[in-house]
Amino acid sequence: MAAFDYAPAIAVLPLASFVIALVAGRYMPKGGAFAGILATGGSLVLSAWMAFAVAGGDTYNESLYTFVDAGEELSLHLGVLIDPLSAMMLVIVSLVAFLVHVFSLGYMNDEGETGLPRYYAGLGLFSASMLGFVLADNLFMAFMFFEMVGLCSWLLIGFWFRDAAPPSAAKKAFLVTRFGDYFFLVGVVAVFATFGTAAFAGAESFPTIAEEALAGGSEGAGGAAVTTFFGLDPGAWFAVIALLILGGVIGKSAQFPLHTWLPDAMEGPTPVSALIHAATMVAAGVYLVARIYGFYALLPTVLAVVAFVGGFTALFAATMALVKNEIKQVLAYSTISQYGYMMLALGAGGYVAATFHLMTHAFFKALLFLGAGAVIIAMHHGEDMWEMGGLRKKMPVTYWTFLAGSLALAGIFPFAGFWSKDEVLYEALVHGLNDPLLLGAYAMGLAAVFVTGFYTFRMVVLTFHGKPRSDVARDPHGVGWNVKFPLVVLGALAVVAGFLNMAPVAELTGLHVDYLHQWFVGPLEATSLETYEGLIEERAGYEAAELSPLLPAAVSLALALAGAGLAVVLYRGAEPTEHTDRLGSAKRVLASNYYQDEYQVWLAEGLTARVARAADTFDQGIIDGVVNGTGSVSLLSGSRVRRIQTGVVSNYAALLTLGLVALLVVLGVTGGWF
Amino acid sequence: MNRPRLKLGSHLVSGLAAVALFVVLAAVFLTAPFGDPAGLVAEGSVTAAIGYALIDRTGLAAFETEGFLVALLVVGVVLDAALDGALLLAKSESGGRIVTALRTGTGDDSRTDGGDRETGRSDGGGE
Amino acid sequence: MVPIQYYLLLSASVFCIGLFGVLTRNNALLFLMSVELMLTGANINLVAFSAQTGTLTGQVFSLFVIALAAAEVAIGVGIVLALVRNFEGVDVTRATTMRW
Amino acid sequence: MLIELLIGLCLLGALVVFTLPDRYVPTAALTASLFPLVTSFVMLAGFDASGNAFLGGELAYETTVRWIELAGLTINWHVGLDGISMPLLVLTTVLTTLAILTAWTPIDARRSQFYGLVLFLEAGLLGVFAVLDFFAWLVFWEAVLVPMYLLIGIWGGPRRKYAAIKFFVYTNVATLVLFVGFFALVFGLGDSISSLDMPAIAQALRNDQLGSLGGVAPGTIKLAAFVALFAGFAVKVPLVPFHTWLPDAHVEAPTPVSIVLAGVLLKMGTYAFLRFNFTMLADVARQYAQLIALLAVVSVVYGALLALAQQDLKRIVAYSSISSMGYVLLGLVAYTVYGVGGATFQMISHGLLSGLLFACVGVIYNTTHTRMVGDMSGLADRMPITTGAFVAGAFGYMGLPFMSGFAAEFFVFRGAFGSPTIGSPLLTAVAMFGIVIVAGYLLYAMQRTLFGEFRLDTDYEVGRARLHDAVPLLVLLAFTIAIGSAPDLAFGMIREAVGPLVEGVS
Repeated sequence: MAAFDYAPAIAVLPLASFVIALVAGRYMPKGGAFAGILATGGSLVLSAWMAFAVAGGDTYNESLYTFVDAGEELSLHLGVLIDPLSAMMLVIVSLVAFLVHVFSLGYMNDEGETGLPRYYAGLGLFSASMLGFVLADNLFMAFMFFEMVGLCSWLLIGFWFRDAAPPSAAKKAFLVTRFGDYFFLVGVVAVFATFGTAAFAGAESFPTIAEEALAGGSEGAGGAAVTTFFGLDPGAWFAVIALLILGGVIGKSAQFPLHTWLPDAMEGPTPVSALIHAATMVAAGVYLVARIYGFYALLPTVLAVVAFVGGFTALFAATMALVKNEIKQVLAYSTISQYGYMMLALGAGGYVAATFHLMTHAFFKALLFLGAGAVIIAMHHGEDMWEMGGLRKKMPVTYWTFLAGSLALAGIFPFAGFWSKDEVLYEALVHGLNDPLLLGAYAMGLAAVFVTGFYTFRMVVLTFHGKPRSDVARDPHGVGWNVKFPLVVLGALAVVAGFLNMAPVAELTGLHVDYLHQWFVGPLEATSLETYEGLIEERAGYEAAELSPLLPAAVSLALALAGAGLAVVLYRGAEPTEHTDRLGSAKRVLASNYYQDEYQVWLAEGLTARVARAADTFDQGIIDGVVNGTGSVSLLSGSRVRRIQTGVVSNYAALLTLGLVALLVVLGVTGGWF
Repeated sequence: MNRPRLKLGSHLVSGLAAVALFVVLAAVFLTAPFGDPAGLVAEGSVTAAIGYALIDRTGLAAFETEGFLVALLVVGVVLDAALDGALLLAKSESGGRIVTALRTGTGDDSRTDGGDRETGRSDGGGE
Repeated sequence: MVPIQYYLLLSASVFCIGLFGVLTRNNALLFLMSVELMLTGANINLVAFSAQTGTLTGQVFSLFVIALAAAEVAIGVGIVLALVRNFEGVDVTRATTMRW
Repeated sequence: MLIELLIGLCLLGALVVFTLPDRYVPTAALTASLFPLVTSFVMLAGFDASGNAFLGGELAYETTVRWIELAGLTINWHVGLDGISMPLLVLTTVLTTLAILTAWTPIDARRSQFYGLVLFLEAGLLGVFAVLDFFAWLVFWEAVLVPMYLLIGIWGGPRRKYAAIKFFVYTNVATLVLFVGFFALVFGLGDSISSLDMPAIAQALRNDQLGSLGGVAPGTIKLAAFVALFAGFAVKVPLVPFHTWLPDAHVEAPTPVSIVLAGVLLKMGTYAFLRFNFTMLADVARQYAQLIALLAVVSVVYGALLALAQQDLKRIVAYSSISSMGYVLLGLVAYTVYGVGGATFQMISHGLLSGLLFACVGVIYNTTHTRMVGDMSGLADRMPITTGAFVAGAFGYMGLPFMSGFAAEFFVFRGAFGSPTIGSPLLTAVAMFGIVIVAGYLLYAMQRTLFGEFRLDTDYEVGRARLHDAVPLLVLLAFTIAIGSAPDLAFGMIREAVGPLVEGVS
């Protein structure tokens, strides 16, 4: 158990680096970078230790800090839950954070950026918050760190605050995710009101109570004590709660319709994009659903919504990536699309598939972003792919690692993405054969495979192949070891991470090579894969069709190859030409991102701001008008009444007399004198 | 012939207030029960008793009374002050500062309440 | 003995006659006279109640009133002189500077 | 005797400062305000009360002295603290000291009067929170108005007279209304009370000893008194639609006055709500809980929308205060530990956060001489500390975890969501949408003023904040983070005092 005593340190170390960078960063070499590297490195070591401990069959679920001590029912705690899921996520997050810190030495320090202490403080705070989020043992704590990563995202997107675009993008990112978080917050509060607890795991956790309540309800006997609202029965009310929490997930994981912030977030420094907007923070939404999968698995309707949103987003975002010219924009839409796959997997009951894809995606997308970062350094901070070309020979390390990442992203055998994406689609298909909604989601996911292959290789070919199309591309800026090292590490992972879970191979050969499956059949019963599979079948009524994994895998691989091949055919050669015009009016729609931004901006500026101005007019005119009107009436009547004061003594005397008479009469009448 | 003449007119209207007061007072007096008057029945001089009362020697007074020494002194001071004040007011315009202070419409610095200079004399309002 | 109501009616009528004068006249000197009448009415009242209660307080008070009336006349005449000086006459309705 | 000492120290400080020449006054005033500050922390350390002051709880630092004897009704000097008033007392002393510090730069005329009035104001505010007898309470309640009126009216902006008179008349009329309401209760209680002691009155009212008055049934008197008290305090809070004095007062008031106004003065209203409407007349409050919650929600959303439409930084913060005060009311009417406790916690939290934001706006104004969002941009480069504090304060205001705003709002939401009195969680859910709007206007304001290329239309030299300008910002920030990370520092005692109030509510 000793390992777990150090669990809080995983989050506290980067927090310390935040404080150091903030307070003393400007007096330190490299703007405090080394503190961050050491801290995240330490987190990585500790995370690995946790993972080993979990592999050894231990789990940890303790509340460590009483946030509010208000008796059994009402207290709020911060605690640590370490089980296979969080152990895996800890390793991913601390590894990517560590590599991004190293990469930043090349991207930020070597490029002579100012404000580095602020940058490293932001990175440290982000790492601490994200790791805190992963460690969280209850929904309340998860929400707190969910918000904290939102702040860090805002800080880091707006890092270059002197320009106009980054602050605006940061604001948009925060606001759009805040909109999702609003629903999440309502959900958290509703969970407390309904279950009295927000713990993730254990006998007193809310998924367990929910399960008991539903079991009791279906048998007609009294279930566990839950409070429902609006007169809904527990099942319906739980669905409402789950959808509310899903609001936060959709916001953070950039799912349709709250995906619009992510492409804009590319205004931030590229290492930040790699860490926050590809590998970790955006994963927070998906991780949250996986974290409380015991709750979602009870609710088939919600699962279907999750799956459909995921499948739709996967295709929807991929099509937008087709026409982008900036390398980071392509990657941004690709990220949205890939998280769509994870949502699809979760909705389809593929818990392992989703977490598997989460892991491989974290590696290969961080790789791609860092590779793009290297390219951007080489291009003197140019991002337009049409200005590049021919970089293959100038930067071989970047090229080969980037290619590995691209193959993984496109889902080409045997790279990491192939295994995970294939499993996602397989899960969607086998469960979807009995459910038309899921099948639709699967179809969209499958179509997105082709699109993914196309845009990925369009990007690769345009960037690295052909002839240099600009002066900078002919003479690119060199990159140092601190750039190459993270690329190589991640490149290796992009190649091999898929072997962790070769489910189709396991199925065909009977070999136990689906290590991740075994990993998740974990020691903690409440969050174990077996529990989830049981729930999915019993509660959600998902039935898996009997189907060989080979054919679907072949189909998706063929589609990916076709997409990639088409891209290579269209864009190869020394002087590739733009083919987007062939899309006709569809191009305009795609380039305008389906006008999603327009309507959201209209909602914010056209509608809300206009309502606010109308309210202001109303407030100043009517409400304050009444107040000022009261004042004016008083003044006016005062100026009239004072005319009694004529200055003539006789009039005063007459008034005095009349007053005395009136007083006497009143007193006499009421006092009964007469 | 120069003899008093009853001047009738609208200026008498405000006098109705006095009449009304009299009516009310009369109505009150006539309806109120007072009981029998006690009267000053004791033996002795009323005037002497008043004198004693004024100087607080109530023990010597033939009638029941209270002491008024303080009141007497206060009234004395007030009277003195009143006479001085009257003299001051009545003094000729040459030196009296108070008179100047009361004057309006002629001095430049005398107005403090912001009243209109022209209406100081002509706009009586009562006539 | 004479019932007190008679005295009271007398005092009220003297008071109201004085008041009538104050209300209907413009001449400051007539004001002063009228005020004297009102004070007299009050004195009658005081003396009447002295007899009614059998104590001397009322009579002492009427003495004070008479004394104060003298002071009042002195000041009143002073004011009348000021009026004459500033408003060229004894018409009280002319002095309207103490208004709004 | 510590409470008397506390108030006495403020008054003594005010007297001393009044008589000093202007040159020494800023330092002297700061020193004078440190005495009550230290005293209040000593009191906090030795705080040992339990239960609710109005519901027969054990009080800390209690004194009762017979003061004025009237026929059948005694007026006592009765002071004491419970878990609700103690944190507010500390908030007052802290904010006053910091406000004095923020006054160093902008206030350069009639200094001795200014600082003296601020200290006098502090005495009044402390009295409001500590006194338990209605007569003395009302004296303090009104005594707060006078210095505030003068502070706005003399040292304020261009329309200071308008703002000061509006503030004074509006709140004074409100006092009249609440006075009538309260005395209806006092006379209705008749012989069942022997003094104007508020806890005794609360007990009598809760024991149903209210008689009829002039042929009006007790229930009607109670309702009428509730409405009168509610309206009276609603002006102070302020609650929509009685809020229009607040933006004017804030815009015209100098920074330190704004800090005290938003930080403490508004809490007088909510504190009185809690003590009178929601403790003394709890049954009426519970009966009309939904209506009151609706009012709270309207305040939250409407205030936030108005803030969205403003261009003046101070107006933005002023309207957002209206919005935040709506949360307080929502929590109060929920009648749960988290609801009422969260409301009290929100009073503290909002005091710190609005103080912080006003102080930041003040520093910006002192340097740039403008507060309009459109007049400047890119201040972050020139004023890093102020920008940092502004950003932190704004995020605290938006409810960033580990800062007090989050804890307060979460408590209120959690308390109100499943509240037995409000009934439906829909109102709470609507009120929670405030957290999105607040993010909208604060982020917008920050983006426009702090970030982008440096530009200033008023042509002043912009440099780093001076030490005495920066210290209040950092101290407030530290307090915010401290009670946001360990809410039990304040929430522990608040819960203790709130417990008896919400017991048995269903």
